[in-house]
Amino acid sequence: MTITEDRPAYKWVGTRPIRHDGYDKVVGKARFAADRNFPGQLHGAFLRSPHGHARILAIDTAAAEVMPGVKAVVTGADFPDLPVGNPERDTGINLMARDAALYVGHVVAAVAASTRAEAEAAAAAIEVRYELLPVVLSIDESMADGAPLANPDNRTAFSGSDDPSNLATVTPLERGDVDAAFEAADVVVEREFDTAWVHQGYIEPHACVVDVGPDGRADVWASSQGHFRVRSQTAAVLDWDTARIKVTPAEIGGGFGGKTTIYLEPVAALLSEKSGRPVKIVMTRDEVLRATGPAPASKSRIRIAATNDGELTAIDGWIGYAVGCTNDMAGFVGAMSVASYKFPNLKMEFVGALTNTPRSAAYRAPSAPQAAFAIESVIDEIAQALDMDPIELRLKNAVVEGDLTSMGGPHPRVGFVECLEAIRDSEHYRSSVPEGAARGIGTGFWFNIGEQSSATVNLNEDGTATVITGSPDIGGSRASMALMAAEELGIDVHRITPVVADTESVGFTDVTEGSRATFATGMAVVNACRELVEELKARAATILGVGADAVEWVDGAAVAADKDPLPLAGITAKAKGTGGPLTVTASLNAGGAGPSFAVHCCDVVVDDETGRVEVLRYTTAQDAGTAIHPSYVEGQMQGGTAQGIGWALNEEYVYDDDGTMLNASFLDYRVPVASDLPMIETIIVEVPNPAHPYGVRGVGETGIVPPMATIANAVSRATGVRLSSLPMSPPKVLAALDER
Amino acid sequence: MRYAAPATVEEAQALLADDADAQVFAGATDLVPQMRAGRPAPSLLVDLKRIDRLTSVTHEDGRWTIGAATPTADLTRNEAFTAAFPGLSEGAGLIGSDQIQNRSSLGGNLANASPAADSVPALIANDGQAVIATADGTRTVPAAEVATGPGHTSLADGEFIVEFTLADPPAGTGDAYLRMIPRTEMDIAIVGAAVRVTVDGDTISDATVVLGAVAPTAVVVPDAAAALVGASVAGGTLDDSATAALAEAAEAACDPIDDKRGTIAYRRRVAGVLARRAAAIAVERARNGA
Amino acid sequence: MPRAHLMTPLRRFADGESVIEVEGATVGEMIVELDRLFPGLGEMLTMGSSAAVDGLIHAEPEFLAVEPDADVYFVAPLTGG
Amino acid sequence: MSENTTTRRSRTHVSCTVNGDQVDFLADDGTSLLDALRDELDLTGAKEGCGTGDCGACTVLVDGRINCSCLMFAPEAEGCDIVTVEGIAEGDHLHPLQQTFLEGAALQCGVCTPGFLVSAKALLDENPDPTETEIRYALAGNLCRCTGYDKIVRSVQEAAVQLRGAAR
Repeated sequence: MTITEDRPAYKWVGTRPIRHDGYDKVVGKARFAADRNFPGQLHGAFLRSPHGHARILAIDTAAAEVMPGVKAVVTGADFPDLPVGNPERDTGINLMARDAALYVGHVVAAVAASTRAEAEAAAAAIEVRYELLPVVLSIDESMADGAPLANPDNRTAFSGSDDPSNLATVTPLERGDVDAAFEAADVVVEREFDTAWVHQGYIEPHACVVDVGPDGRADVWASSQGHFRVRSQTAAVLDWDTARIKVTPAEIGGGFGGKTTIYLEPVAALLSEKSGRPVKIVMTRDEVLRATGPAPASKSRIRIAATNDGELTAIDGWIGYAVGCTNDMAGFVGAMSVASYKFPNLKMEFVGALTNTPRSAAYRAPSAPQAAFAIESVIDEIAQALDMDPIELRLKNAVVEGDLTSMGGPHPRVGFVECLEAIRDSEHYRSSVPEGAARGIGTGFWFNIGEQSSATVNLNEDGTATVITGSPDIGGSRASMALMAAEELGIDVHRITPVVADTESVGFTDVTEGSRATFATGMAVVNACRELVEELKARAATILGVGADAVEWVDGAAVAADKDPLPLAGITAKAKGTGGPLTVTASLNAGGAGPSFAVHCCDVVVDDETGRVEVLRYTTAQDAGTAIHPSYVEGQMQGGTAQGIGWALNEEYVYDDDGTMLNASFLDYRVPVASDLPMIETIIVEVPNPAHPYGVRGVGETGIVPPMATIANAVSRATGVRLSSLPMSPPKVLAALDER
Repeated sequence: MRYAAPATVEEAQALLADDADAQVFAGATDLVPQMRAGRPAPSLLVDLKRIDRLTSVTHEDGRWTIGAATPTADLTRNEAFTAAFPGLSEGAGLIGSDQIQNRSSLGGNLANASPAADSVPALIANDGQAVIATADGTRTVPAAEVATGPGHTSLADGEFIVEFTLADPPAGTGDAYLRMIPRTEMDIAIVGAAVRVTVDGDTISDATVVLGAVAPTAVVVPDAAAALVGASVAGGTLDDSATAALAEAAEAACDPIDDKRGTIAYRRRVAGVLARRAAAIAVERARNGA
Repeated sequence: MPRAHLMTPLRRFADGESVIEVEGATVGEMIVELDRLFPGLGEMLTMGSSAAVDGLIHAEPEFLAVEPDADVYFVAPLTGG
Repeated sequence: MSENTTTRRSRTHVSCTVNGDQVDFLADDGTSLLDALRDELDLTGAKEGCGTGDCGACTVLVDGRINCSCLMFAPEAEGCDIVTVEGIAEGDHLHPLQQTFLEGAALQCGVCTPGFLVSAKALLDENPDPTETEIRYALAGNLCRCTGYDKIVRSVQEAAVQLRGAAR
């Protein structure tokens, strides 16, 4: 279902063509990161730290170097030591330990050999002497007085202090008079919450092949959300010139934020440089879970004040994120994610605290789900206390254009109210709650980002077009690019070939993250097409023998008075004689990414003898601005929701006291399977973003923000117990029921 | 690492006799993950699936013989087998995904000696007997005596399970297996409970209760069975005092551990719950079959 | 004069002020002026800020022109997954 | 560095049918069927998502039944009939499941898609009219992290309708 504000009639935008890269993917031809082999290629393997925190006293690689098949060994000593303050210093240390291993699974050395088995055997033969250091595993441990340092390198960002600290960021936000508001409140609810480490869980493990030639140039084939970032990070970590490195984007098998940074490429590059051979490294699932970016665990305390008629007058709270072994902006970014309600009085503090666990990475609306879980739970409890409909309460307080965001500055036009109304009016919400079940509501949003993108549009001799961008396609964005180009040029979407090109074949483009590809790269495509249309009109004027001003572009053809319309193919056929190839490149730094709000509704049943929660029905309404390809907008909404349901119910990292992850497999790290979920009904709300030519808002992030509170609110209404700890796994739910 | 696929039990015995480091396998659904987790690779992999006797299912003279390497999918699809042992068929059918079902087997599930093995409680509840190939012949022991602790069995080096035998259940018998997992599929049981009852008129005349994942091996719980024997099932349901006693006995029999999959307290509690629920299903089946 | 609005974490570098009127035809010129008033604030604004002007968030806003009566909100740089 | 690249690896000659073609290859005895398909035969449609049989991305048909090819040793394939995602279309004519997956947007990143298609084909071959619940349980051995399964399940339902129509 789609709820749309008034907008122009589009011919292509909003249709659902088969995606251009789809055929290769259903016949098994699409080449993902691990699917390519270079001639003469070696295989890389790692030695990883078995300790949560340990000084590396000595590494002896002698035995490994003479083992069968071994061609190269690298350790931290082979990497340049980047100065403190270089933003990629932590990236480099995270992918190869230097003075100390900072978490179990931290890479200490790497080997390239003829076969993977040989490389693994040799890596295991490397001897490392460690001095064990105290391990910091939780926010409480990290922030305790006199706590040992998880990473002595760390300084608190934006603090002005140069003292080592376990705090990555401390971000206060304040407005109004919170104390007075609580004093005057009719209702106050205060709760503490915690959430576990969770992983993005993309099905494709990280992989790359790197071939460094005798001229020192590196040819990189990698799976990433941003191959330009792979290039810049690899160059920074190795202190190489960027121009030495070419990165070709493989098809990417899921990222969700986890493939916005690198783990392998510089190691493979050094192994290749040393051995003179291409080196392929493919992570195992175990390695992915142990040593690539999970989302931070969190702990929070939230207190909200309200009047009897449901006005939320103040929020006061603290949210801490366990960010892992190096500085991370999770706490800082989390601070920005509290901006759904007007709250005239607000006093919040957000903290990122270091732990001896893997460096956390972005995961879909990074830091927002943890905050939304806490805040949306307390708001629901206020609705219960006031005996008010949870949607009515939210409608009363929802931000609209001009209301302040958490960081200051007014919201642009946003669609929160429209999403609340969409759920309120939905068949799901209006239906009676099934016998034995209960219903929950939750909301969330993400600001989204713009950033830099480039696009080249080539018109071919026969009137077809090639749209070349630098945005890896992680969820169908090629189809969106082609749809926008079809709309602009007026040709059939399947006469357009969208291509994601390597770093040497298209202009610089930032990472596919923050729901920016269809928004920002789409804008670059539109700009290029618009410039091409101007050129087409000029060429048509030449061909038709009319003045340049006399030509209009209508539905894929040049139209001039008293002339037959000249279709695009008629112009491209005469390109040579009218000035040469028709090609335009557009680049931009896009501003004005519009926030996307979502409202979720679910029905659950709780087995009160086992604590198992079953999700019976789920509906999501989300503001897409304009859905370029509605199927993939729905897909983003459904996928984010499913990940959120996993986060809510069963996903968690289980660590022992030394920081060893005990459940590093898809057997025991329990992402939802098909039989765990119902259909996920979608309502696309379209409140166009005024800053995009078609009104696009990014849609990828927001879907994961509301589910945890949505389910917790339903469970609370089903059982009378407020679940405040994620995941709401059966043992925890049963224990909570026992305390009832 | 070498691979061999003997065609007869005797060939397999000879291979194992020649190589103390050899490892038999059927589905390898546990072996491969264990090797990836660091278990040393054996020098010789002996694939038992090419031995006809190990993959055949027969029913003769009131006795079922089930090849130890028979894919569990073949058991769940076998209507006569499933009608005779619905609980065992259910347990066997819960081992992993459909993909795994085409590889997993009763023999592998038992010999892997995980306390959480889904087919084992109902196999024991139905008094399954394991026929074991020894160095020079075979011996037969109750299935309950094969696993001795997590990852440990009573099988000597070179021994492997050839087949299981099960007697046709007496008239008025029903069995059931339930397990608790956080998801709906693809998990290892946190608790499993198999119950078999025989009903005579309106009274339970015989019962067996076996719990999984709550002790180092699957455990037979005589006290729980005793709570059922003699109980009335008039009207189709067990009376409350019997179910309460059953649950209490099941909880008392637990000797669980805290681990990544569940806590001691949770396992104990849910063992009682599942025993009760499985008993109710078994009773219903017994009455329908009677 | 355009007004610079500082999000809370930046206020500690500006003696607690939240709104400061400073001259400047671009965001960069405003930052120079802010740093003159509050030494050290400029570095924080350059290192860790975006600017929201007229409801649009701009990354690296140094050369963005501002109207004489503009409200410029210095906010956190955002990211995503 | 050692120049000695010879190791005492035991390699077995395997002869089987893959996607209708008789093939022969040499494989290390401990190599998985998945690695043999990908590295020896360059059939990279089947993926390794976990290597432990928990994600289904490596699903192939072995003698008509779905298997995780990561759990199968390559020599086990001797004499078997293997079908991978590369073999389920008939020439240029996509299998109805492939077509409904495309039309129904049942794939986002596409890395789990080959496994889903093979599993769904096996399901519909055996059960032409599955319920939603049957579809969900039949596909529970295949993880998808992008779609939330909704569009996958709907696409299987649609393919089932088409296949039943074609069979009439």
